[in-house]
Amino acid sequence: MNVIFFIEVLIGGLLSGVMYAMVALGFVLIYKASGVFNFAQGAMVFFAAATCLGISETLGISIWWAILPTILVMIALGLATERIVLRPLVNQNEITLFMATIGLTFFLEGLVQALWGSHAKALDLGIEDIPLSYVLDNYNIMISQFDLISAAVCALLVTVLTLLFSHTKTGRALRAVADDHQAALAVGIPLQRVWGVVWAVAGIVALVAGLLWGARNGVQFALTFTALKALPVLILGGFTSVPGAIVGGLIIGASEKLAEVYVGPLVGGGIEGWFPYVLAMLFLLVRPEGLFGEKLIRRV
Amino acid sequence: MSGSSKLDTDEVILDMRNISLSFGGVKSLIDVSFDLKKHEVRAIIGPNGAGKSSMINVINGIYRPQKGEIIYHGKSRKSMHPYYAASTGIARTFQNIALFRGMSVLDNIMTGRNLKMSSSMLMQALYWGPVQKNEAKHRRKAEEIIDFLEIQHIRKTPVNRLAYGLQKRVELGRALAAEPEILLLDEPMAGMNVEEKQDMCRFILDVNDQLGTTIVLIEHDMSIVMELSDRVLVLDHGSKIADGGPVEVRNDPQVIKAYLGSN
Amino acid sequence: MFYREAGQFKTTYQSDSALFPILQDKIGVLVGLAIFFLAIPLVATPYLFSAILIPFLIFSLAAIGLNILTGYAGQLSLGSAAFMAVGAFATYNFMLRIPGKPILVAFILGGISAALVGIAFGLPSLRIRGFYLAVTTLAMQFFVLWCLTKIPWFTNYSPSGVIRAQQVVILGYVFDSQVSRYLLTLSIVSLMALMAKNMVRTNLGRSWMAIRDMDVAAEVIGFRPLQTKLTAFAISAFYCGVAGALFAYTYLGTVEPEAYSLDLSFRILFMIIIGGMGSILGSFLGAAFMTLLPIGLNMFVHHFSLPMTLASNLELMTFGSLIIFFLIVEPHGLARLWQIGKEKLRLWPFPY
Amino acid sequence: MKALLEETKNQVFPSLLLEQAQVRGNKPAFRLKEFGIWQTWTWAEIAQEVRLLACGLASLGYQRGMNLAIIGNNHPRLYGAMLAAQSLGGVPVPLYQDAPVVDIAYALQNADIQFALAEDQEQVDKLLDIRRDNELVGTIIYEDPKGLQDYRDAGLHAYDHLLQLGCDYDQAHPGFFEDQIAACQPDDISIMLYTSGTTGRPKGVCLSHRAMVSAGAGGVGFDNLTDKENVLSYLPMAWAGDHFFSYAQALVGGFTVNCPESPDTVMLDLREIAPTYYFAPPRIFEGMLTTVMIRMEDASWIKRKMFHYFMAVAKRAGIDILDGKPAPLLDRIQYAIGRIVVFGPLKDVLGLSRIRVAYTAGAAIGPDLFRFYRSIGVNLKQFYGATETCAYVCMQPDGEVRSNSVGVPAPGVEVKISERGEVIVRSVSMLREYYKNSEATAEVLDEDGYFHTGDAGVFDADGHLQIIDRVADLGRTRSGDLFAPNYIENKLKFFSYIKEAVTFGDGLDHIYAFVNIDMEAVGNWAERRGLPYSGYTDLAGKPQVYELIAECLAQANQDLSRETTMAGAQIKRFLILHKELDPDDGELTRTRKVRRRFIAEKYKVLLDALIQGKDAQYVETQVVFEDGREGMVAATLQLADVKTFPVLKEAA
Repeated sequence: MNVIFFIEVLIGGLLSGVMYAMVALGFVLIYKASGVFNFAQGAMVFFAAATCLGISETLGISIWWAILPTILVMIALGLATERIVLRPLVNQNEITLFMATIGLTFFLEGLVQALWGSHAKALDLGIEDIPLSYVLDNYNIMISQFDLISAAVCALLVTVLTLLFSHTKTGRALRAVADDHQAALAVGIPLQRVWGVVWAVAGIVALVAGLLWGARNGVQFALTFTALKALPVLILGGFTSVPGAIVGGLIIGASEKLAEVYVGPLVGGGIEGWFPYVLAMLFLLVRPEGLFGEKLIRRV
Repeated sequence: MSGSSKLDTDEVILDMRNISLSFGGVKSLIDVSFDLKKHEVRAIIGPNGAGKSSMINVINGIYRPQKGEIIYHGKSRKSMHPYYAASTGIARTFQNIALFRGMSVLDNIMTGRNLKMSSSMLMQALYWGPVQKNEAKHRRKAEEIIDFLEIQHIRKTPVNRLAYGLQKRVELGRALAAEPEILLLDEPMAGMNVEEKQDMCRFILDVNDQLGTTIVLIEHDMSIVMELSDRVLVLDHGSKIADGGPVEVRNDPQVIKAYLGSN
Repeated sequence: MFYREAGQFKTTYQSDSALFPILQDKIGVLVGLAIFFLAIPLVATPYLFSAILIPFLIFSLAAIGLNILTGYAGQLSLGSAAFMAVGAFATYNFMLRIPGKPILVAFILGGISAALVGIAFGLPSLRIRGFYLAVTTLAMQFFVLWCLTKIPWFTNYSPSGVIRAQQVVILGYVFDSQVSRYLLTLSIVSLMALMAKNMVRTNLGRSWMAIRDMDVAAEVIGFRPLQTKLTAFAISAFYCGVAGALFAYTYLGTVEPEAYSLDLSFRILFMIIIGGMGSILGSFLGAAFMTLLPIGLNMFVHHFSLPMTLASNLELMTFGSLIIFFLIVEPHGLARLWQIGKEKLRLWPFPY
Repeated sequence: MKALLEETKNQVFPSLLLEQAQVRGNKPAFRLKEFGIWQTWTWAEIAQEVRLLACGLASLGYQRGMNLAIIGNNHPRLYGAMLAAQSLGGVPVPLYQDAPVVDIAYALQNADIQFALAEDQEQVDKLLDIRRDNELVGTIIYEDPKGLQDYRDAGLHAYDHLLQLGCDYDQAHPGFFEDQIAACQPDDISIMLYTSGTTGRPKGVCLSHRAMVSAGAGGVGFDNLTDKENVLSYLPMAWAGDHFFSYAQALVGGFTVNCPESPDTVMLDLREIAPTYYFAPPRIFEGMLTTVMIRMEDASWIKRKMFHYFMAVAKRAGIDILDGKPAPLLDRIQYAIGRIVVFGPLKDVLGLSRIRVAYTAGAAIGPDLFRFYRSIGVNLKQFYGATETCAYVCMQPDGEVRSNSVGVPAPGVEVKISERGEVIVRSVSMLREYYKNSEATAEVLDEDGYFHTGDAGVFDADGHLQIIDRVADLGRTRSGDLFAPNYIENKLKFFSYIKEAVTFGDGLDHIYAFVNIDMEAVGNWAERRGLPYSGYTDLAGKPQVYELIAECLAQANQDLSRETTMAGAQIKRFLILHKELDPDDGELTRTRKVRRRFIAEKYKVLLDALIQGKDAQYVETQVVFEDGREGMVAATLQLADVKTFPVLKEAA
């Protein structure tokens, strides 16, 4: 078979994996901090993108200018969610919290479409999705400039976050909380505030993801399903590890593309939809705590 | 009523040999051996974190020891399995109440009967005659235990509405419902007031000499240990520091040291 | 206040653990059944049957199924719709490929097929818990739908992937009128609801709840975790499977795999959250609520002549907020509210 | 009812049992709440069990003329044991299960008991240490084996083992059982009941089959009761009232007798069974009412409004409607609604919804209390009787029910008022004698065969008997006013805040009272006022409580002032006792009658202090705690005055 083609697919996969990673990142942040598996992350992505687009359209400003107000909106959303949904449910078991976020998902989906309409819209960041001429010329490999840039953005985002969490007070608080809620409370860390912050940050991450996905596939309801794509990523990477999210994202992205290309035809194609899950499931059976997650011992 | 008089036989029914258990480097039990004689009340005492609960968890197979062997029913095995333990007559209560919170007292106790119940899924779905009779038969058993533990008045109360002491009692009831040969009690009197403790003592003794159940008991209150137990195993930081009759154990210098040292 | 329990003493355990130990409840249920079996068929319009009653019953059945798995056995599942799909398409193929097979048998076989799928995807439940498990059920949701769309054999090579359910005929009687379909559905649902009730009040149900409430203790008292969970998966899937079949045969008539999308799974989950986890009655209440609410919203939107799209978005938002509301305020759903009201009546005029 | 009296004239209880087993063999005779359900004995089953039991006893050497002590909570098998003993021509002697060991020991001694049937370990232990120091109760049968497995004492038999013996014996001696019953004569002694007399040692009242049976027949006939009746037997088996209702009447009428699961579940069991024929002393009805009121206090205001509204309706019309007397249509309509939303549910929750006839006796009942139950449609009536008369003297016929009388002489009973104002009675249903106590017998039975009840009473205009007091207790103040302590005490006890009262005045210048407050009612009252208290003694000492009680007493005085005979005897001063009067301390009888003389002795300091007009008095008293330990309680009590009222002659 054709190596070039293989590499193309691989790189394409990896790059799109980066985008999964981005969504996964949102999950990990929230899960780490509050033990909540935020099913609504995907809805937030959709919400962010649509809002940003909506703002720029209604105000007739460029998408880039619309980002700022959208960030504020996302922060508000994050804080509101913490206040209205999570705080009353504190100390509930994870399933309940999970189901609550499903509820949140529906709410956001409804809200965003009520606000900005249900039809798909194109979102133009002004980055053309053309192959990098340099690589194409010299190695005859097609690499989407867009994907590359989004990968870069993602990398940037991760570094920023890492710095944020290692060098700011809130960041350290967050890590403490992630390690042990009770202890964190004991030393007087305001859980609620930390959670609020985390949800806000997750909102911003969602925005970035939303813009990139939106620019690629258009801003539409389907965006919410990117979240579902992130689930296998998390299972691979483990719910509590940022690097896990990245690596997991890459693996899923690459494997699903490869599978689609090389296995798909044999079974009538369209396996992208479920392949990652089945992969994740098999993986679960072997290592329930994920690649980077820490092993849990059942104490009695 | 208690006391060694009733130790009619010296038959060893469970023999734990050189048990060692650790969690990711943290040593919880270090080469502990002890045996269990038929019909005795065997107390396990020791400061917090001495490995008492771990030992019980090893006995009924929740934890698998890294080293050591367990000789039970004449067979030697590396570790127990919870289901096997249950089906061969080992029942237990937990240090922190582990009742089925969503169920009534009666249902909790009925669960103790499950190994003795046998009817197919479909039969239960159709609530066929035999199933009804079966349920009724075991209900009667459960009721006898309810009567024995004097909890008739809360029979149909959801357990999560009960006071702590009563919950402990119900948990004992659930274990008894399995008509166990060996009963493992992990701090059955923790957090109880004086009269609740007295009741619990009474129940444990009655179980021991009316049903002839062998009892392993973790308890902090020395006076209770003295009153109830025939033999006492003392653990400290995972290893055995004494084993014998209540009195001799109490006077054992090492034990005294361990206790004084611990708090 | 209408309860008169004095003098209703029990002299046998059978009567004490009867389905409805209180006389007034028995009467109430019988009246209810009479209304559904006799009164409604006389008065209801075809619209009422096709738009409300039949779907309500079918959703109730599916909700019971999910409730067995999630409410009683505590295993969260996002794949109920997939089970329904399996049930529907299995029934279709049994009918298709074994001519002259009685439809009821086909329904049962459909349910069984769903149960097998359920067992297969329930296997991981031994090792993984909580939403990890939810994810595997999600995987199943996608996987099953993909199979049904991608493997033409299932849809009998229908180009559009849409299947036309065969006519429902029992002992020569053709169920073509709405009333007859309603009655058929009602009978099946009532029967299976009764069976579910029996299961949850016998040892089987206790094993599920034990696993749900405290798995370690359950294992220690002698319940085999895997076996218990798998029975829950199997039975749950069976119920969903039959519901799915009815969905195709007595409700829609023609279905495509997409009818059993993730969205349907979620709706059924919502039904048991709103109706009440771990309650058969709750399954019905939840189903009723989820069937009526959209209609109500539509009327509302119509009444104020708002854009039609708003209705569906409003629906999403209402569902979403209701879920959150119930999880926060009354995690045991409408069933609990019902129960509280009943208690009040039983103690009337006293507060306790 | 004549007919019934006729056909039972020559019956003995065992023959009644066989008859019931014949007539309604598979109808329930006894039920017992055990293991969560009502275990049932049909008439045939109980008859069979009695047969085996009798044979078993016989095989252990129990013979005609022997006594059989029976001690335990109400239990079908214990009633069965009575029948078994009677079938063998023996005499069952039920004893108060909660009596102190000394009392039990005395009874065993007095009736030289060789055979005893004990309910459980607790009772067996009592019997065992009684027999340790004498030759009594060689044979003890226990019903509940729990905890008794490894008792090795001689002559100890499990009930089931006894049945086994009986089975063998029955086979060995066919017809034995029947012959034994045939040999029973109506005039044989059927039962011996110990009266916990207000004074002196308890006396064993010997009652013949004829006496008890005809009393039962009379009672059944009087309210034409049928075999549909359900009764709840929860009062001590040793008490005449229970024997009359749950045994004599049940065996004559073929009722179903239901025994509660345990003494502390009585109210629950009452609700489950919902008896059709119910007996309870006033204090129980009072307790029910108190809980009703307290629970309603906590109800939402709308419910409270509704409740009080309909209770008002009931007060207006309820009793007339119950008695089938004319009542305004509007009231009838409102009452009908009330029946649906209040009375019905209320009675249901209390377990009174199926009652056809309910009786109360043993003490005077407060008019308000009495009216409450009748007004919500419970046909509550009073009767009058004594152990010596099979608890069978006067009864209130339907429609002629009032709170201050005890009704008309029951069928076959002749009632007179002696010249010294004492109620004297003659009928079949009277004691043969006090067991081995002829002079005591002579005191109460005069040569014309009248039994002297010791109660002072009068017949009112329409022939209803009114009981004023014990003749013995009647006294006069120095100023010569008639002083009827019980009469006054009852008036006081009708206040929900007052649980017990003891008055003194005979030969004194004024009337003085000791009061026990009702912990539940006063406690509740205090809580609603945010008045903190640690326990009875503390609460009893509160000045606010003193005021509360003083008001009650003043009110009582006002009532008294309206009555010609009693007007002079108003309460001058009182105190609230620092401890609750308690049978275990000998201050009350087992039936909770006050032992006035005893108390006067015990608390002499307090009484004197009252008389001397002191404001406070220190006192120390011996008490027996729950667990039998003895100890001292000490307290300084306040003494307070009560408002008295001028005698209103014109009111007479």
